[in-house]
Amino acid sequence: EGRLRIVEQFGTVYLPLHVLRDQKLIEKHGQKAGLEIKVEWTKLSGGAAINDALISGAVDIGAAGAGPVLVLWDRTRGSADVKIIAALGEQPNYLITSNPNVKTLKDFTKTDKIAVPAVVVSQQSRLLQIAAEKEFGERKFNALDDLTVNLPHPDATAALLSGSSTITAHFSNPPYQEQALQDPKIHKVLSSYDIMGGRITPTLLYATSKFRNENPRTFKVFYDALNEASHWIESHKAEAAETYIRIEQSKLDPAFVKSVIDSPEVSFTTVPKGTFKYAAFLAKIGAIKTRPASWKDYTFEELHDKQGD
Amino acid sequence: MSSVIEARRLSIDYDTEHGPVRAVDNVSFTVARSERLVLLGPSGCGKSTILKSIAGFIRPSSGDILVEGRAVTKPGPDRLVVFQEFDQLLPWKTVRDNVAFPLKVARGKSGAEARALAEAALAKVGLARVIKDYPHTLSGGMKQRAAIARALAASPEVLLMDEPFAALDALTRGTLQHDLLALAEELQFTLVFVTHSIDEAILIGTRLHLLSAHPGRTITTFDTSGIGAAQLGSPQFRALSEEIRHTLFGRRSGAAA
Amino acid sequence: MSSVIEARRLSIDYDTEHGPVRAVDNVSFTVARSERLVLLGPSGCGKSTILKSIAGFIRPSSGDILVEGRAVTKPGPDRLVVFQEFDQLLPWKTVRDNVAFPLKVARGKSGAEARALAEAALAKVGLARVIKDYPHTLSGGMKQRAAIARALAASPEVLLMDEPFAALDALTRGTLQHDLLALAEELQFTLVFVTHSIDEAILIGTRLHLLSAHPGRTITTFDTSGIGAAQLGSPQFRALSEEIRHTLFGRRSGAAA
Amino acid sequence: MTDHIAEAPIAATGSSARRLHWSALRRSAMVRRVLVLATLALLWQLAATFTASPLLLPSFTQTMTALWDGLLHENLASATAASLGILIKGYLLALLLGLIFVSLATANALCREALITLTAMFNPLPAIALLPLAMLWFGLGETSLIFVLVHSVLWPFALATFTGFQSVPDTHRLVGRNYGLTGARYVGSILIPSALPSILSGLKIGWAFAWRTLIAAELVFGVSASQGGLGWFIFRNRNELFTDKVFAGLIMVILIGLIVEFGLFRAIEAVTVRRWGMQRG
Amino acid sequence: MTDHIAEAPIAATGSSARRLHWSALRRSAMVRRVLVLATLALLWQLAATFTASPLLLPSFTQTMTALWDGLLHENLASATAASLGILIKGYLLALLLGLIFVSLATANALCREALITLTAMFNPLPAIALLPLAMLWFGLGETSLIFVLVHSVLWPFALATFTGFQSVPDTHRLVGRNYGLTGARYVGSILIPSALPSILSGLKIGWAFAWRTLIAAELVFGVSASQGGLGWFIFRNRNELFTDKVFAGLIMVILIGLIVEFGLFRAIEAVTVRRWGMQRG
Ligand SMILES: Nc1ncnc2c1ncn2[C@@H]1O[C@H](COP(=O)(O)OP(=O)(O)OP(=O)(O)O)[C@@H](O)[C@H]1O
Ligand SMILES: Nc1ncnc2c1ncn2[C@@H]1O[C@H](COP(=O)(O)OP(=O)(O)OP(=O)(O)O)[C@@H](O)[C@H]1O
Ligand SMILES: [Mg+2]
Ligand SMILES: [Mg+2]
Repeated sequence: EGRLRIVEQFGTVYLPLHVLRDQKLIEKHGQKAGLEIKVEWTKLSGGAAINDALISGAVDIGAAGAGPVLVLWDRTRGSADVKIIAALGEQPNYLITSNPNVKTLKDFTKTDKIAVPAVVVSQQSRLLQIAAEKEFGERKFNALDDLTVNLPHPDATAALLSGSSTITAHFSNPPYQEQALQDPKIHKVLSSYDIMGGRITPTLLYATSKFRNENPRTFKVFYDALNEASHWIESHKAEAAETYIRIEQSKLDPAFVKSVIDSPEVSFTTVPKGTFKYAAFLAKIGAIKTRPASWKDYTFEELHDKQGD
Repeated sequence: MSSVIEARRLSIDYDTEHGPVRAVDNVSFTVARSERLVLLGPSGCGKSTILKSIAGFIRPSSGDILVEGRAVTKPGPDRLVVFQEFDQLLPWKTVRDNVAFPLKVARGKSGAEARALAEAALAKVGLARVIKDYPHTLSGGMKQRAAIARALAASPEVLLMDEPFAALDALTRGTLQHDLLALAEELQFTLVFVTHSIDEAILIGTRLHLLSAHPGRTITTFDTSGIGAAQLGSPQFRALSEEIRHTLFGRRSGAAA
Repeated sequence: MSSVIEARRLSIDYDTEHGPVRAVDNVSFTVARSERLVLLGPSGCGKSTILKSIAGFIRPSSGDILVEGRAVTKPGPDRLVVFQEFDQLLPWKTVRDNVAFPLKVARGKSGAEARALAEAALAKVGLARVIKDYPHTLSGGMKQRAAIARALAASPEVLLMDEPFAALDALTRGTLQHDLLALAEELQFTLVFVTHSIDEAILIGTRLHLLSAHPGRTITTFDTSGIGAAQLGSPQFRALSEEIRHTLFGRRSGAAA
Repeated sequence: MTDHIAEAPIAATGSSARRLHWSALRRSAMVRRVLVLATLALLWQLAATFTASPLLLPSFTQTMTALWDGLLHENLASATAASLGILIKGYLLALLLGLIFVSLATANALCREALITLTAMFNPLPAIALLPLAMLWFGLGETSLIFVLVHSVLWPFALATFTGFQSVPDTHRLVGRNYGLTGARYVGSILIPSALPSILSGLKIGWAFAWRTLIAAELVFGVSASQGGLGWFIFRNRNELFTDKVFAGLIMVILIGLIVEFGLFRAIEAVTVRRWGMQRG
Repeated sequence: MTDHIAEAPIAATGSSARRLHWSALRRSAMVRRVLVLATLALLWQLAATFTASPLLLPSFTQTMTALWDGLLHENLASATAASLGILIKGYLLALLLGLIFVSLATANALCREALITLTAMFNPLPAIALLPLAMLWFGLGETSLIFVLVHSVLWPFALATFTGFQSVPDTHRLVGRNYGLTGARYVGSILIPSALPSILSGLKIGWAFAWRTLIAAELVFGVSASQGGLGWFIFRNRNELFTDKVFAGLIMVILIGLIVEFGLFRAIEAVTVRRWGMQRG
């Protein structure tokens, strides 16, 4: 109790964490609860590194995509019992392309290359697999896998925009997809919302049960502070954009950041959405061994009275 | 004019931390075809330096060196050198391959021919037993003999030898001196020979060039073309030896060498 | 019994690619305190090998070596060696520091004292001019002299010298021979000395140990304790020299050395 | 007592041990190697048992099981083969370029300055810096991987080789020049053999860094789902938290490293630098 | 005509050029270096102009502007300082461990086998393999970074140094042993100076790989709060697609590399191996 080590990655989706930090919300809620909480913020890159950090006990709370989180939940069942604390917010991921002939997934040919952060295992790859299964039929979920290549978002965006490389498509992430779409040569093929049939929360906060059991008050304080942050952002989009720029020491145009988080498709909520479909798909293809009975299997109790899925 | 080597007012400086150091000062000599010039002088007087500059390794600071009438601009296999150092054999070649090497790269011999010549040359210097060994297993004198065999086998027009027999016992030395003279007779090569042994100088040389101590300056020259192995130990030989000793050191030396 | 060094039925093999090669075969000798033993023999007969095994660098295949009554198990500064190789000076030390080095590490002298002793020793071998230079700027003979100065300055109880004067001119050689004998007289150290010069052997040694060609076996020994620099060139000296020559080579040698 | 003298001095003066001795030594070198490996395995097993966190540190036995499994039932063997193929291509290309570069540097002062400057500049650059350029010039796939491999091998290899060339003893140089050798013949018959110890050390370092780079670079370049090398095998299993398989992949790297060290590099050393007395054990 | 003889042979026999000549050469070495750098900058500028894709390849001038900007208005300087601090700690620690390791290996056959085996095993392992262990043992932050740095420097440095030690000429060994030197004194006064060319090459390679590793590792081990090193600077700007700043960060690495090469390593070489005639230019 009294110490909280949080690790995040890069991107506008982490805005609630930025607000927590900027407004010292955890410390405030801690004081209310009579707890002196020392918060340590850390940045890492990649779900795998965050998983390592969490298991080794180097951090308490991590944030990563639904894919890594569900895999970690699956692998730590009965030992560390990692579960989801909350979502960070609803955000769409777009599949964008510079190939004018591509209107649907069927239009991709052998000469196209789709950039994803990590072939097969990343959130984006899984979304593409789900889409492929819909498009090409049951068991054909890996139809497009051969077209995908590993490339971190910034490099993929640069490649796509430069037009001089073999990359013709990118399953992207905010704010890169918005940046790319400003170029008239780039257009959107699909959104993750289309694929999952509704809004989803791509990024989730998670922790070990051990941490929650040993630090119940700190955990509660964090959860409350996070909810406050999410609510605050919903009503203060412009200030939130400034917070992002301040905390990230970003050089991006504030108007652009605001346009990204102000999009009607984006909302900041702590309730996980669309995760169960995702988990079911992972279980079906064998990426996780345990098929969860409900989304509550892999989330902490705090969420269980919410309308998640 | 048939002089093969001509050094004209040769001065050589080494550049050191403390500035240039003159090693050879205003030395001139000519060596005619099939003559045998011996450079004789105290340790550190610049004998090796002169040899290396004839070989094309060191550029004179002033004066110049002509070989066959042309200024020396680079080293080459027309002037083979037997160096003073023990490590002049290439450690990655067997003794035989060391001797065969210049035959192949500088004389255009085939591999088999080069090896055969190498074996013959090594047998002459008493190294038939170790032709397949690597140089690091040889004794000091054996290394030196292999280097001599290497130079002789390649029969250069000009041979530059830097104290080649210094590490050898009297018997081996005598044999090799004899062989060298016989070969010089036969092949008529031009020889520049460095030694610190006065008797050896008289025996080998047709002319002796005496150098003073550091920096090396010409003291005088002796014509010894008439004196050879036949005169060894004769009163004439001993008198000349004493005269040279006196010229070099200014007194009778008490050395046993 | 006051023998400082005792070699008993010493045999030494080198392990080579073609199997073991015997370099020294069943050689025995003893050297009493302040005696000067000279190992004399043809090139490659195992002189350096014997010296290295006394120094503790090579373990005999059979037989053993006692120094001061104890079997030699490792090298040590009680038995300083002047090696045959030119590169025995450490290239990263100036000539002076090379000579001062054993004084500091093996004789416990302070830096200043070691340097002063080094300078004195270097002056004696005629290298005062180059004390601050690095070895790579020295001529072959100068390197050898520096190595001699290094060993002498450290005044060991046992001194092992491997052809130390081979690269030197007659004058320098004579001076150093003289200095070595004077020092031996003064400090009473025990000397094992390798040379291929018969005259030098007689002059330096109190006893000569003659070795046959490869593999080295004892031929005979000569007591020369009565013969010194005073006898140099005397008929007695020359007769002994001839006798040794005859013993070694079986005929009169025609070498000029 | 005699052991001491057998140890240090014989190592110092060379191959002066007796025949029997030598073969005993060889045997005991084998014994020592096995001892070292067994100790490591034991330490690992203990550490893993003690840590009790198989997701971070699987035990030696778990890893071996995963290795066996990976070879039999998964694509570990073919992934290793794929990586090895690319690795060797990039490695050899880098060696060739390195040798050419260093040879030019030996012959020409401007090239020498260029080599020193380029090495100082590019050697510290991480592969990430090359990513945009590689994509621009070679697209994605094998060529880009090879480009990155060349970058990681070329500079350290050139540096080690150049150091070796510069340390060639004067006498060797003079002998070569004396026989009129210049250019490639001089480099090939004098500088390379004389500098072989340094070159071998450059080869070893280059080999190791080729692996390091390849494993990391496979994650970024040219992997498409169906194919993929050892790096991809490791990355994928890491993302799926099959840590035992990750370690199995790493063990493959280690095994290949050991095979190459003892099967290739040591063998080369035995018939060259050790045989020539240029290097001691 | 006389120039040729001045070039090759004088390089071969040592410092035999005349005084004036030498200072002219020095000057021209400077000239050559500037020439090389200018050519590179020009090539870069041309390539960038030709590619016209500043997101992938910003031009030299753009990068220089970004560098200037980064130094004046952003935290480039402090980020560089932070990285440099960690780098030096890890580097020095690795050198110390490497020297101890190699010294033990020289003294003892089991240690020798252990060194060879460990180097062959661990040198090819990418940093990724160490992440879980580093986190387990050291958590996040500087210690873990240093751990990874040590891994990247230790093995290549040990390898180069060990090669150097093994190549020490017999005569030097014998001289040292003759004076009764053993253990650390033997290593310090004989092996290290005699092997200095190889050690320096190991130092250079280690230095370069320390940078490569640090830049990459900073991304993984991340930063706490707002500080962060050069790797993080690069990563952040890459994430925001400011490729010119990414290149500015890389130019910092290159500049430091050049400064260390010419200000430190060359200077050391000049007063050691070159002065001692153990290495030629
Ligand atoms: N590389 C060098 N740098 C500076 N000075 C040198 C160099 N080589 C030789 N010298 C100096 O030049 C002088 C002549 O050296 P050289 O080797 O020609 O002598 P030498 O007559 O062959 O002597 P020795 O009979 O001892 O071999 C010596 O004083 C030596 O110190
Ligand atoms: N390292 C080695 N490996 C194998 N054989 C060796 C080795 N060193 C010397 N030998 C052999 O041992 C024999 C004796 O060598 P050593 O060096 O003792 O001779 P030496 O009497 O000193 O000769 P020199 O007067 O020529 O110096 C030689 O036949 C030589 O080939
Ligand atoms: Mg000389
Ligand atoms: Mg000898």
